[in-house]
Amino acid sequence: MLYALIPLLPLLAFIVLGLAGHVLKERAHLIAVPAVGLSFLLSVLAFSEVAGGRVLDIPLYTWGASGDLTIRLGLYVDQLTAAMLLLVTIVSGLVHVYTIGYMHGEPGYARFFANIALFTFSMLMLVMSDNFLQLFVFWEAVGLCSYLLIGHWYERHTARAAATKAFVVNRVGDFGFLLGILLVFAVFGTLQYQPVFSEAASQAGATIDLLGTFGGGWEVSAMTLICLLLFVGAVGKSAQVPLHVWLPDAMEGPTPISALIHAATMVTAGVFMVARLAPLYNVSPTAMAVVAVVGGVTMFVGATIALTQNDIKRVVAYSTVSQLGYMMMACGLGGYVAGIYHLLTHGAFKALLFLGCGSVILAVHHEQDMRRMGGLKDKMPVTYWTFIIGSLALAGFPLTAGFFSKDALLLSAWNAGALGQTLAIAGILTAGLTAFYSFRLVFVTFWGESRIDPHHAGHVREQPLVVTAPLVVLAVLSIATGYLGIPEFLQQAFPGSEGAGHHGAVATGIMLAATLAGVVGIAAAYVMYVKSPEYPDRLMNRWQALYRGSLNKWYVDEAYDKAFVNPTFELADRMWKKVDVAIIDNAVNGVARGFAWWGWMARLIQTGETQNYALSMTVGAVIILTAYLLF
Amino acid sequence: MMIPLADLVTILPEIIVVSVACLLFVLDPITPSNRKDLLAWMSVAALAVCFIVTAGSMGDRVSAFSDLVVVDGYASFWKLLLYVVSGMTILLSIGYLKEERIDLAEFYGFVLLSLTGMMIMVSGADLLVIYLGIELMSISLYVLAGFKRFEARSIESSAKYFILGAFSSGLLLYGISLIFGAAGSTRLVEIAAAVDARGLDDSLILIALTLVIVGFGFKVAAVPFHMWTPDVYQGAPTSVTAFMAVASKAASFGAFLRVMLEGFGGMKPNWSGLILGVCILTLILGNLVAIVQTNVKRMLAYSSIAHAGYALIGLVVAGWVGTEAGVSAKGVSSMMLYLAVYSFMTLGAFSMVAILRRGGEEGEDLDDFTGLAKRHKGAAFLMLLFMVSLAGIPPTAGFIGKFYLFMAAVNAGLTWLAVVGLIFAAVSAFYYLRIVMVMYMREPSPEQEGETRLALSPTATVVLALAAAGVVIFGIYPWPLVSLTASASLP
Amino acid sequence: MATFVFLYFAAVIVTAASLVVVLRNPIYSALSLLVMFFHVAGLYVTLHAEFLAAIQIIVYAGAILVLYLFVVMLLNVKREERYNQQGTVALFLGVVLLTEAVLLAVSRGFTVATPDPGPEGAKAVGNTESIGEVLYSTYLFPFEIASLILLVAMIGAVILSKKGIMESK
Amino acid sequence: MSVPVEYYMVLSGLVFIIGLVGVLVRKNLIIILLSIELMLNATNINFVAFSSHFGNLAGQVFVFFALTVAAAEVAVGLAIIIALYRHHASINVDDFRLLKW
Amino acid sequence: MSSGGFPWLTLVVILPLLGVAAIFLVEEALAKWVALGVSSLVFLVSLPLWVLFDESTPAMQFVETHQWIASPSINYAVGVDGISLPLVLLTTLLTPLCVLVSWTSIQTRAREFMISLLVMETATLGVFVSLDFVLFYVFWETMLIPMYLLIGIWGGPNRVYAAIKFFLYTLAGSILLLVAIIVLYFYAGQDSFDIRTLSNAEYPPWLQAWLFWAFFAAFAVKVPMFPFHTWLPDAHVEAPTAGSVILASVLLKFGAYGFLRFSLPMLPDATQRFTSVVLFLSVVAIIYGAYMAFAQADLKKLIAYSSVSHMGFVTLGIFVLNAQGIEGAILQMVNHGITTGALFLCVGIVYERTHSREIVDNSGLAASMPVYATFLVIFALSSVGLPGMNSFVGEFFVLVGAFMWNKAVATLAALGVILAAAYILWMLQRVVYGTPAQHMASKLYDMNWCEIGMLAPLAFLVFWIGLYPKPLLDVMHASVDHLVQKQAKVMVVETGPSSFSPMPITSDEVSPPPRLERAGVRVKSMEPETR
Repeated sequence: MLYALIPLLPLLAFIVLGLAGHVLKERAHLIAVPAVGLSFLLSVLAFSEVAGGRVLDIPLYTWGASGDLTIRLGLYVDQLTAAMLLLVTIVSGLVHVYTIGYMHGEPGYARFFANIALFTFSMLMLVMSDNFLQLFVFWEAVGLCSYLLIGHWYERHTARAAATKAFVVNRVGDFGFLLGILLVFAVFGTLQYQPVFSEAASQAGATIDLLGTFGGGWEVSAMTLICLLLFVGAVGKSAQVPLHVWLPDAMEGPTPISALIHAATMVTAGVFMVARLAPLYNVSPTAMAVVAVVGGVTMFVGATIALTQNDIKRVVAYSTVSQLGYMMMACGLGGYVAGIYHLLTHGAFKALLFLGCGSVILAVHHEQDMRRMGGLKDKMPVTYWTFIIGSLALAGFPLTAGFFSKDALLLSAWNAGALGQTLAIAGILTAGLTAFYSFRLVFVTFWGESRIDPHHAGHVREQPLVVTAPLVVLAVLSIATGYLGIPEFLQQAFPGSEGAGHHGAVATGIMLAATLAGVVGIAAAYVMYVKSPEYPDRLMNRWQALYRGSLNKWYVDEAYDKAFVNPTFELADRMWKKVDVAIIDNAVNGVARGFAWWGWMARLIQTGETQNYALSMTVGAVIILTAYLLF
Repeated sequence: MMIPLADLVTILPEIIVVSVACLLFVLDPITPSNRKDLLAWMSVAALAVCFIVTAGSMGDRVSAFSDLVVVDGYASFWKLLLYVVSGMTILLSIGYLKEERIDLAEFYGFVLLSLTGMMIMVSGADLLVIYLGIELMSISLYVLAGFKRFEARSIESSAKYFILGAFSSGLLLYGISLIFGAAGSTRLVEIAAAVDARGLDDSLILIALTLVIVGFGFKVAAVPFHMWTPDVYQGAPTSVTAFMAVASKAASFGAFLRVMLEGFGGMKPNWSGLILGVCILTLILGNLVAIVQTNVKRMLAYSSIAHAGYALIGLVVAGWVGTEAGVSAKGVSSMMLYLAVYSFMTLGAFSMVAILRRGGEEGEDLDDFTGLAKRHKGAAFLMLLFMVSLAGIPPTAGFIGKFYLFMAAVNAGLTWLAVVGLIFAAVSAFYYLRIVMVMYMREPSPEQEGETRLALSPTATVVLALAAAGVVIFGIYPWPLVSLTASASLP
Repeated sequence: MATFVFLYFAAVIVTAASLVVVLRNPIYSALSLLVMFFHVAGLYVTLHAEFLAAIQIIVYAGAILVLYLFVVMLLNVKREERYNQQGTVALFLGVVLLTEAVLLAVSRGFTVATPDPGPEGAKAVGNTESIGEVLYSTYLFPFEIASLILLVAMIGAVILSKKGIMESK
Repeated sequence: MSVPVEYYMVLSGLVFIIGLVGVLVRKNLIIILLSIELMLNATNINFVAFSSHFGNLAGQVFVFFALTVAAAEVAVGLAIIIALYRHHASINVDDFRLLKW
Repeated sequence: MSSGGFPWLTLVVILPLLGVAAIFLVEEALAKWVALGVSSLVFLVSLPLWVLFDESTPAMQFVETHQWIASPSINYAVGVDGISLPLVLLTTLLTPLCVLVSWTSIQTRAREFMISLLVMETATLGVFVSLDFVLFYVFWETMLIPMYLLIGIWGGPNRVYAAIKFFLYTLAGSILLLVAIIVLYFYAGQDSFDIRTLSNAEYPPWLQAWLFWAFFAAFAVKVPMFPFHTWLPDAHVEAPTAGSVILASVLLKFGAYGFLRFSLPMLPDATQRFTSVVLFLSVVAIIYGAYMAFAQADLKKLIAYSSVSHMGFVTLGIFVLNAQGIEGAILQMVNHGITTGALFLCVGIVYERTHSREIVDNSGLAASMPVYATFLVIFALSSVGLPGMNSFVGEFFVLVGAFMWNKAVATLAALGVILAAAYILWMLQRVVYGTPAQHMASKLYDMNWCEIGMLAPLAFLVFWIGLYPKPLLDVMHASVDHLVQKQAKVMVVETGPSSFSPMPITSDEVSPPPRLERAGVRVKSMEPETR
């Protein structure tokens, strides 16, 4: 039960900050940081406990029951969870510290800490879930935190819009997720992981009639359907194509958030979920293939967009999209270990990159356009060097953690048949692109002439220790995680899955190809942005269509606006006016008006002429007599 | 020749009422003008005595005067109701007549004589007696309607009522003459015997029946014989309108039912469908036209037509072919209950119109009720009660009345009739609520604030309180009334 | 013979009745009504209702009609349109009503109750004395009601038409 | 050898309808009242004929009362007409229609 | 059954009326204090119901029966079971809050206002606890009048129209209910209007079909189901805050409660037969309501249309006729009461400041009213159905139930969840986070303790039910199981594939089909090898 404290401590911090935030104000971190720190220590404890192959299962309470559905909440810690726990608590802890400096003096200081504490709690609960419902609950909860934190600077219109967009797009994914959960219950009669996992194989043949309602017959494998529906959720949360659009916009949030939520932890929940539900996915090759392809496409598309972005955070954001694609692809190809391994190393170096960006942004007074930066490397040495390490890891440069994980990933992909090999080649290509854009970022931001607004140019200096210390720690982790034997540790959680072992020539070949691609990418960036800065413009003019497409994110947002957002609003407005008011309500009022109209008509009978009245009586008598005569 | 004492005892209430009425005519000239209220109180006291007498002797069927008069539970029920509403009318009139500057003690005399006519109607066992009762009632009402004879509208209402009343009684009388031809007598029992003997579809009786239905249809204001109602109700002094709408209608229904069931009970198939048609027409027309009225008195007149339609449901049930005796009796008792309940709420509503004054006139326009709730909370609340009850919304007596009627209808297999009735109950809610709306939700204009006032005499307060009590008590605890009507039911 | 007498009376009655409705001048109408009353009285005599015949003349012709004439003279109304707009419809309806009654009678058969052989019937019909007896025994109650009706009519007429009863207040 | 009662009924029916039509068509209030008298007389003819036919007195008694009522109605009716005349200077039915709709 | 004979329910029902009497006696300024005291007392008195309630039995508890009318036998009979208990508590909880929210906003005729409110409480409680159908109807209709007055007197500019529309629409709906009650009485033929007796009687299928639609007319208008919903936006918009709260939280539950209490147990055959129609309308309501909410610029109207959408879930859950669906529906009723009630309270609070309900006038409140913004966000997110909050629980169980019934229905209903997120968040984006409306800036001030005290208990419930719904669910189990079993029995009796039958049932099956089968899942491995 001790481990229940891992999520509960941040929750406690959240409650204290939520209720007493206005009192604590600038001292809010005094509550939040120790809480996360303690969580981290407990996570280490938990990690060491499961390292030996044990699995912790801590039942909490019965959430509710209805009919034959009973839901018990509990914590489940295996190796996968333990690794995630460490990732979350470490990054969260560092971000907490970083925030002290980053958010210093902001009016929403306490609110910010409260929200990240809540996020930490939710994320921890998410990874420790032992059933689908709990997973979903906290899946949404982290989305909520993301929403709140993206909208932290709600005074900015873009922030508000981005927050809403993030939530709604995620909801689209969660729609599938929810249906998937319902289907799990329909098939297995329970939502607890363990019984579902153990029964998954035996349900492989179960089918479901999709057109049953309409009398048709379209039998679909239930397992495939479950996996695909759940994957829709993952697509939303992990910003896979086509639901990736929210993530770059989410950069409107304060940078620590981008690091914590939109790089290291929350967005990886989708990957985590696929890995966690590996026993289900393993049953359905179709679903696996879909996962892999979507991952691959995301990987490539994200990278192509990142090439041309000018907003420093957006570049990193699209690189996140791309990297998430890598992970998803790996999972889809059965390389869960490699995928999660990359998830962990990516957590470290991407958090590092974001925090580095934050440091830069702080230095240049919240300027995010890298065309107005440049020449920062001397003024901000710590930031610069840690950023370089992060970029190298991202580019998969040898000896960094990113190198090992990406290598493992590509290798496991190569081993997964024809589809895997195709995707692996794409992965190698993408690695080149990755290296290019990450170093484009480095060169443009830190090298060359300073293009900073002269007003602020004089104030640019290195950030205080609370900011730089996390950078250094993350830089260390960005390298160290490559040497800690993480894959072997994770292997215990995926007994059936193939390890990312080295297989002689193939392995070496892939390693070399990936490294080569990285080096070429870095070199290209060097040539284009340091040696001959006019070169990009030429390319731009030459490949105008491609450039524009990339710059405008392949117009996905615009397409969505056209296809979904605008029609929804228009349809709503039109339906309200044309259907609800004009037809339905009018019909209702029409009935009333009809009665009144008949009233007006009938009233005219009452002429006031006495003899008309007598006539009416006579008519009555005539009618009665007629009736007698006829019947 | 000797009149048996028993006969006199049987008609003791009638004797009391008539005596007091004559006394009023005599005492009026010699009473100082400031003591004339005493005469009204005397009338009320007489009614109270009658109430005790009738209530005390209520029970078995007693015939008197060579079986021309019958006093049974049915008759007693109506008489009790009539005493109450007449008493309330008189109490209401005490203040009202002064406001209208027509306070003659003769007024009470006419009310009492009219009441006598009604009492005779409901306990007549011979068409002759019933006819004379109708005439006594009607002639008194002609006079009462024109009581405000310096006002054109009052006298016009009186004239219309008279012409049409005389016309309808001509029709009724001709019908009676044909019945006499068919049965050789005008006694209800002998008519029933003749009907039994002649069977259904006898031409002579059918023609007679047509005219009888027209005659009574006129009295109860059933469509298409209703057309006098709005004009007469609107023009007559309000307390008279209340009396007509309540007492005359109740008595007419009482007599109508007795004639149809005791006289023509053997040929139900010949008339129940007819009454059904009349009933539906009445429901529809009364409610529809009431929607568009802006004069409250006239609206209440149409509403009283509509309520006649509801009451007719009871008659339809009682006459519906194929119903057992028990079901038929339920129809009668539900109609009795309905009219009793109707009396309270309608009297209450008209009383409110009577006491609301604008300048020197009656505040009978819808606008005069504007913002009443601001100035006279209690009055507005009572009006709210009456309106809600008229609309048939629980927990008021109006709901109980409708509930029993619809119970009876469904019991007789006339579910659809209940549905029609309820649909128009919903329609009626519209115009009743409009009064509530203007009272509670509209702001009065400044000049209205100055002009309108409540002429609330103590006696009118008593009337309102009684009516409200009836509406509320019979709504919450209707059992006494229900059991009374059940035991007094006709067949 | 009796039939011819009846037909005479009937013809005059119908003619006079029609004239009442058709004539323009109310006085002529009243006079033709008078003619009709007399003939109705005659008819009563043929039916051995001598008492009623007498009353018919005394009350109807003597009192009621005089009252009418009196009012007609008093009000002295000017000449005007006789019929209103619904005249045609009304006439049509009247005809329809009659036709329907006849049709009904024809189609369903038509019987009047058979003579009552009871003790009342045994008495000589039309005997004024027996009418008096019945009125004060069997029909005592209605008789009293009739008195009330007359009372009401009397006082009512005064109330309605006398000037200055209420205006004085 | 008496006249069949049906003859009387036809006669009374005719008179009744004439009276009824008279009420419906004439504008003059007094003539309307006269027409009502026609209707009542038609009734009386019926009663007397039936009474004679049955050989009982009930019909005649009824006529007696009907007559009384007719007299009473005439008294009240004429009073109303006079009152009306005071307001409208007319006894034309068309002229009083303050109350309508 | 452990009421110990103490008339708890009568006390709960009658206390507000005593309060009305008391208000008549005190002076106008004290009226609200009396109302607050009485309604709080009612809440306290209703708490023992929760504590003493026996969860193990589907029978009515705290039953009191007294003869009201002897012929036909109509009783004053009250009692609660697991279906009505939550609603009773919801009502008693919300009424004091309604008094509080009217504390300063109702300036004119405060006495009448409080009287209306308390009469309303009696009527609503009466509806939920009545065990006699006539008594039920009496309360059901009585409620109209105070509500009419609440909207019509203290409402917005177009209040009269809204009040009359509300009154007539709901009255017209319940016309057929009365007839149906009477018809039931005669067909049951036991001289009883007792709901339990009538529920146990059997009615011929053709009659059930008629009665079903008669009930439906009454209940669907109250719910309100599409397309009978148009009174709701008008009524909500024009009503004073307290009126909106009562309307949304309690009144809308009447219809759904009616379905549960009458349609399902009394007319099982017809319910089976027509369930697809109702489900269709429910799904339309969910999506349509959400769409309508998009188009609204008026906060109250937006919430009103969202109510249409949310109540769609309730009817959906009820008519999937399984335990999850029905329990989810009841939960959703309670949750909708809490959440929408709270949202209306929120709107009322800001209306008191800006005197506008337009979103453009009330934008960017987070800056000047942070506490308010927090509460608004909580309730809005609850309305979205965010897990961990109350609404999610209900919606989830409804969806589970619906999914068991028919996958397409559940899918479409789940679509409503996306839309809900979109319109609610869009609203939040403008109201809470938007650019502050300059012309209103001077009028804005954050909530006072009274207002916080109003919303805090609701916020607490939002999370309590969201995180630990078990106690609430446990209360329902016995009653709902009873209800479901009755449906199951009918399902078995029905032989042969009927076009209305929700799923093909082979006639030789004796027990209800196994769960998987019901969900339309065929498990190959389970099938016998030879057929």
